[in-house]
Amino acid sequence: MTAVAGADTGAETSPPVAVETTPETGAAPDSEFLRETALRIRRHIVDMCAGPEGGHLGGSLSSADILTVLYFSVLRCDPAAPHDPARDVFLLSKGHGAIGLYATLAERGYFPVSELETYARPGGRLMGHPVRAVPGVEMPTGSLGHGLALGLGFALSARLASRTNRAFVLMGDGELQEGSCWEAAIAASAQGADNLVAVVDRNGLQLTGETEGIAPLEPMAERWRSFNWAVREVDGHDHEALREALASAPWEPGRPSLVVARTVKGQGLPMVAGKVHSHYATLSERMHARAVRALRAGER
Amino acid sequence: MTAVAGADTGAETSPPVAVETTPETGAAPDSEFLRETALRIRRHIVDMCAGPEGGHLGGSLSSADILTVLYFSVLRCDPAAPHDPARDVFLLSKGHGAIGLYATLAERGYFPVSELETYARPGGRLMGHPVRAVPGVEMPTGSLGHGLALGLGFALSARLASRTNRAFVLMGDGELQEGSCWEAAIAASAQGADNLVAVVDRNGLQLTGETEGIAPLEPMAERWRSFNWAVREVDGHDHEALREALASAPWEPGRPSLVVARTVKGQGLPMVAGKVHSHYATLSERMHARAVRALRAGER
Amino acid sequence: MSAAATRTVYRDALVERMGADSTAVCLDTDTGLFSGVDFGDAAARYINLGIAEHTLMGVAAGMAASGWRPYVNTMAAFAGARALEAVKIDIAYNGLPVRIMATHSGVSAGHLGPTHHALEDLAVMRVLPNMTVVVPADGASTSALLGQVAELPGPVYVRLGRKPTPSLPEDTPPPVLGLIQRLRDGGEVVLVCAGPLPVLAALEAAETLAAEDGLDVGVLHAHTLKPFDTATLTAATAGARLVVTVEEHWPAGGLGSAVAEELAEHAPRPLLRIAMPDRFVDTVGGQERLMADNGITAEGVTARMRAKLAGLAGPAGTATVPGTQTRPSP
Amino acid sequence: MSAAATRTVYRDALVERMGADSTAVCLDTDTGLFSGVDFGDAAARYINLGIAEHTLMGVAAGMAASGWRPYVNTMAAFAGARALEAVKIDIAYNGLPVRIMATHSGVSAGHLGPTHHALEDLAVMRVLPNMTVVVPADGASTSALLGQVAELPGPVYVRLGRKPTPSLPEDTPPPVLGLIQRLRDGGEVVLVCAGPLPVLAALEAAETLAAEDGLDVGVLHAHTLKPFDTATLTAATAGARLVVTVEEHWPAGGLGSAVAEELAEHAPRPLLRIAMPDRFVDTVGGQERLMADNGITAEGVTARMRAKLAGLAGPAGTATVPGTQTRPSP
Ligand SMILES: Cc1ncc(C[n+]2csc(CCOP(=O)(O)OP(=O)(O)O)c2C)c(N)n1
Ligand SMILES: Cc1ncc(C[n+]2csc(CCOP(=O)(O)OP(=O)(O)O)c2C)c(N)n1
Ligand SMILES: [Mg+2]
Ligand SMILES: [Mg+2]
Repeated sequence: MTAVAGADTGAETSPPVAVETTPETGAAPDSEFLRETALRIRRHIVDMCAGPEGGHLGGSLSSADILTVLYFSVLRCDPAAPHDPARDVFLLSKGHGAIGLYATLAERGYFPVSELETYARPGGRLMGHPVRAVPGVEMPTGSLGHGLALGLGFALSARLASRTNRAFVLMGDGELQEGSCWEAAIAASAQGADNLVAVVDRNGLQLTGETEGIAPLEPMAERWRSFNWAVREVDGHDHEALREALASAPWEPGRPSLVVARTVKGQGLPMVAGKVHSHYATLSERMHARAVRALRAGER
Repeated sequence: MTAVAGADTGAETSPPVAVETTPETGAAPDSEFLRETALRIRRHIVDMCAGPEGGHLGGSLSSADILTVLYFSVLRCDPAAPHDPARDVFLLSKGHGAIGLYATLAERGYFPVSELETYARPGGRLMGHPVRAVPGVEMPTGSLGHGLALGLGFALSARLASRTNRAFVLMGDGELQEGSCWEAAIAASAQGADNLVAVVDRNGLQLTGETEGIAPLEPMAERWRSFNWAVREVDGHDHEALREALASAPWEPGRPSLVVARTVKGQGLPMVAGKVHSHYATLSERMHARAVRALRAGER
Repeated sequence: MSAAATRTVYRDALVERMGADSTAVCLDTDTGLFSGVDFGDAAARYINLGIAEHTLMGVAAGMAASGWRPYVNTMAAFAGARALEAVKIDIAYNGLPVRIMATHSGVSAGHLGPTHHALEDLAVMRVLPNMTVVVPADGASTSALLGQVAELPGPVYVRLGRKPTPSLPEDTPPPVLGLIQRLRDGGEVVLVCAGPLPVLAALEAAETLAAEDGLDVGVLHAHTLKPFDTATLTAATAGARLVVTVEEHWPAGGLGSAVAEELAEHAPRPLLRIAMPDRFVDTVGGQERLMADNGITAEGVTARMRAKLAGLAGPAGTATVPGTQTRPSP
Repeated sequence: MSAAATRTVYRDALVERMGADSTAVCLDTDTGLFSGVDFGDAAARYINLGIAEHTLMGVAAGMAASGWRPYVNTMAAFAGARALEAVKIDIAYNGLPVRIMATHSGVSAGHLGPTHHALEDLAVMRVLPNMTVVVPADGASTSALLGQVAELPGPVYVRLGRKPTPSLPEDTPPPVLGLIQRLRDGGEVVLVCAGPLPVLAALEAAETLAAEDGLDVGVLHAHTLKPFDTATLTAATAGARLVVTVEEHWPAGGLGSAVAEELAEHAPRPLLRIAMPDRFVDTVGGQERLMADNGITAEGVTARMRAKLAGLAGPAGTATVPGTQTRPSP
């Protein structure tokens, strides 16, 4: 609850570089490394959903590859200097995907992987939605529709300080029913904030059903284009495609970038994949074991 | 502040018909009649801006033709039965255009034209933004971004009661920077509310400058189309074009309708037309006289 | 002790109501509360607007102005904060009969954290003219109050929880909207409370203080925060040495403030306000634990009351409420 | 008596501040307050985000978290109601140094009506943890308080007006943030007030009651509503027969509630809360008239105080505050 230490208003620091090396090996993060990392993240997600309160399973799984690619081959960030003013900033606007973010941050070295066991357990700091007490979490989210405006704030901050760092924001597709997303979208393109990159986790499902059945969001890409954003659509589980799109942003000078990441809610777990009830799950021991087997099988 | 009397939930009443006759003559509202009415409305607007508090001159003048056409040849409404459940409902989402609405309601017979002199004067009921104490005002507006959701509420009410009446909502273009407009737009098309008709007073200006300079709204028509609305663009000062578009809505079954009315802020007064400072004016006696002359000259 | 979640009790009551009242409408925002619910013939009157809380309030206002009676569904944090301006202008100003059914109030969202907690909602709703503000304490009071709420001509805010909370004692009579309910007689020290865990904590604290400290302790259940029942409060506290409020809310503007306002204006009394501390709650835990961490348990209430009573009793046994002894006789 | 609009005083002060503090940023929402203003070298730090109040608060939070000091500009109704959730979560929860500069507060928007009035903002801002809530009373106090606000490490809500209002007496010293300012000594009856017209009404009422009724009347200027200066309040009211609050706000949750809370907990005293009545103000008029219509003038305050004092004095001249006479000695 304390403000971030140190003013980020122009001091000269050498920017951290994106992980072009895997944390462990020093080698370039090849597809194998990313795949294994994403699998570990999914495994953590499943583990946390077997904890006392369960968790937002489906949306965390659908985001897992996006988070993996962001934190392991796109973001210029350094767990040892989480407040470095030159860092790229990431905001989980769909804050209910917290367990996916925690798993990613732990794997990336922001805090020990063992701490994931404390998720939703009294005494710990890993709450159901991200809070700033958790190393690597930039802003508390969880109420849908806040991330894009926050991201724009970070993006404008960097520009005012003549820095080249970027702000990345991950939104849910159902989240886009909130007007605040479009309000921020208008302001972002108006400000020409091309250091702002948003990703929509387009899994087609929200809490109670299909987005297109409840309040349609298609034609999604056209919507964003008509709001003067640069838009690309990718397979949200294809690491190379995600990396290519995210790392190369901005694609059009003066325009913020939007990646429509086509995903499957619950990706990796056939028993829930694409199903609306994947949204929140408390896994019994038996279900958890089945889920772990399914993850392993899927990866082979 | 009392709720509207009488439940509007299905009672059989014969719907009021649109004014196919002029209130005065019994003849069809020909173009001459509409032109004269619009001129009278503009004159009232100018008069009110010479009152103690001045008024929202530019945006009221840009809406004058839209309001004229709506109230004199499109809306099924009856000043003698302002709460008739079968009426078409109109909401001035850009509530700061109140003086234009008051002028129109008075001309249409909701209250005496002489009452317009009480605008912004203590003891009267004509406030700077519309309140329900004024006959014909359906809902208080003035905070931008409320009208579309309210209109959707009326539209869904009619549908639930198996009525064919429609809800019309007039928005400002700057108003569309509010996320709540887009939130309601999503919900409206999702609900297939084709008895909802929105008009954007596209005068290109907001309070401090050009919309496209502050927070661009183009491509406007594409935006609305991508939100699954049926869209038509018309000259917002061409009565026949407005009437054709408004009267024929819905144009596509299952879709709400959006009219982009291309207007000039301050239309009718060359000294302010198209100028940002037309937004709010307190006219001196001299300026008022000049404005009255200009209105007359323009009409000839 | 039985337990129920006030939100599921409400849900079931609404399904019934929708059948009985053909003007009742259920407006939803993808909450999930109605997943699998069968509204039967009333199904057309259930509308899921998507994740759109401002729109929810605006649509409800439009429908209420057209004669419908909308029950709008969202979390307390989104009703009282996200959509506040639509509640203020579209609903409260017009005095329209919208029922704002707010779940996940207080810290009932537990580990979901500050974005999902609502410890400001009573302050926010209480300040709005025309608003009736209701805080049921368990399943039975939820049912009883909902039946009365249904008939109100104006807007109502109903504060509901998330998970089951224990019921009030079985012999508790149904509350009457607008009237403070005396749960326990006693006039020396009077507890005023609202919400599931505060009411239970207050009842138990009263018992303890009566048994162990020989005090005559009353408990008032102030389920209707607005309009506030001044008459019962002032009558029941007329002879009290101390009045104590217990609530699941931040300190400013909620029940404690309502009681402070009433007492100060009508019958000044020493007051102890027990509320959630003035900070965001971002430790992990369920509702009960988060409240316990912050002293809202029978033991916490008892201890704070004892300390306050000890402070009130001066060295010579005279009142030392600052200033009272120097009050000039008029 | 001179007059100034607190919002234009703020605007001019901000232009200076932007020059002096290279971390200060001015975020606007098409308010028009800065039309024609020349920020000079600081021009890049003025950003008009369009008509987008939620976005405003989110952007401000992101910038504050990055080390900037944003001054955000909108009307009080849109800061406290439309964008409340962003204020709550993005700004208050994070304790970020955003300065919320809210114009058109109270009924200063006059004939613009209920959508533009903000009679709920103090309740709403006061309930939020980490928030500092400031209500300047004239141009001079605006300048003085802004200088102090600039240094605060956390969020601040500053309540400003629209049109010029009369200045406080020329010899009034500059207020100190967080401390109640004694504008007039007197301990028998103590007025506590905030905001331009209430302070002036209180000062004049005090004069009248001293001159005509021979009362010893004090006036406290409570410009900082949060954190509240309990020590000065309780000290200054220790011997008071009556405490009176005067404010431009609805009755629940504002200054009157803050004082009621403090008094009831620390030093119970009879209290009269003078506020705008609990209804939307939709009669036509300017700020002064709308307040006068609702009794917030020197005469109105004087009359209500006389009536209250008469009620307090019992038949035999003893206190008849309900219950006081029956208070059992502990
Ligand atoms: C403002 C707000 N309204 C409602 C919710 C409750 N909620 C949490 S997740 C969710 C569904 C979100 O759907 P989507 O954005 O598609 O997420 P995903 O499918 O990726 O899980 C809802 C309604 C919320 N967190 N915030
Ligand atoms: C929520 C809200 N924010 C700000 C304002 C202040 N305001 C009144 S009119 C206006 C400009 C509106 O521009 P536009 O919608 O284009 O109206 P028009 O040009 O038709 O007058 C603004 C910012 C408001 N009334 N409501
Ligand atoms: Mg989704
Ligand atoms: Mg415009």
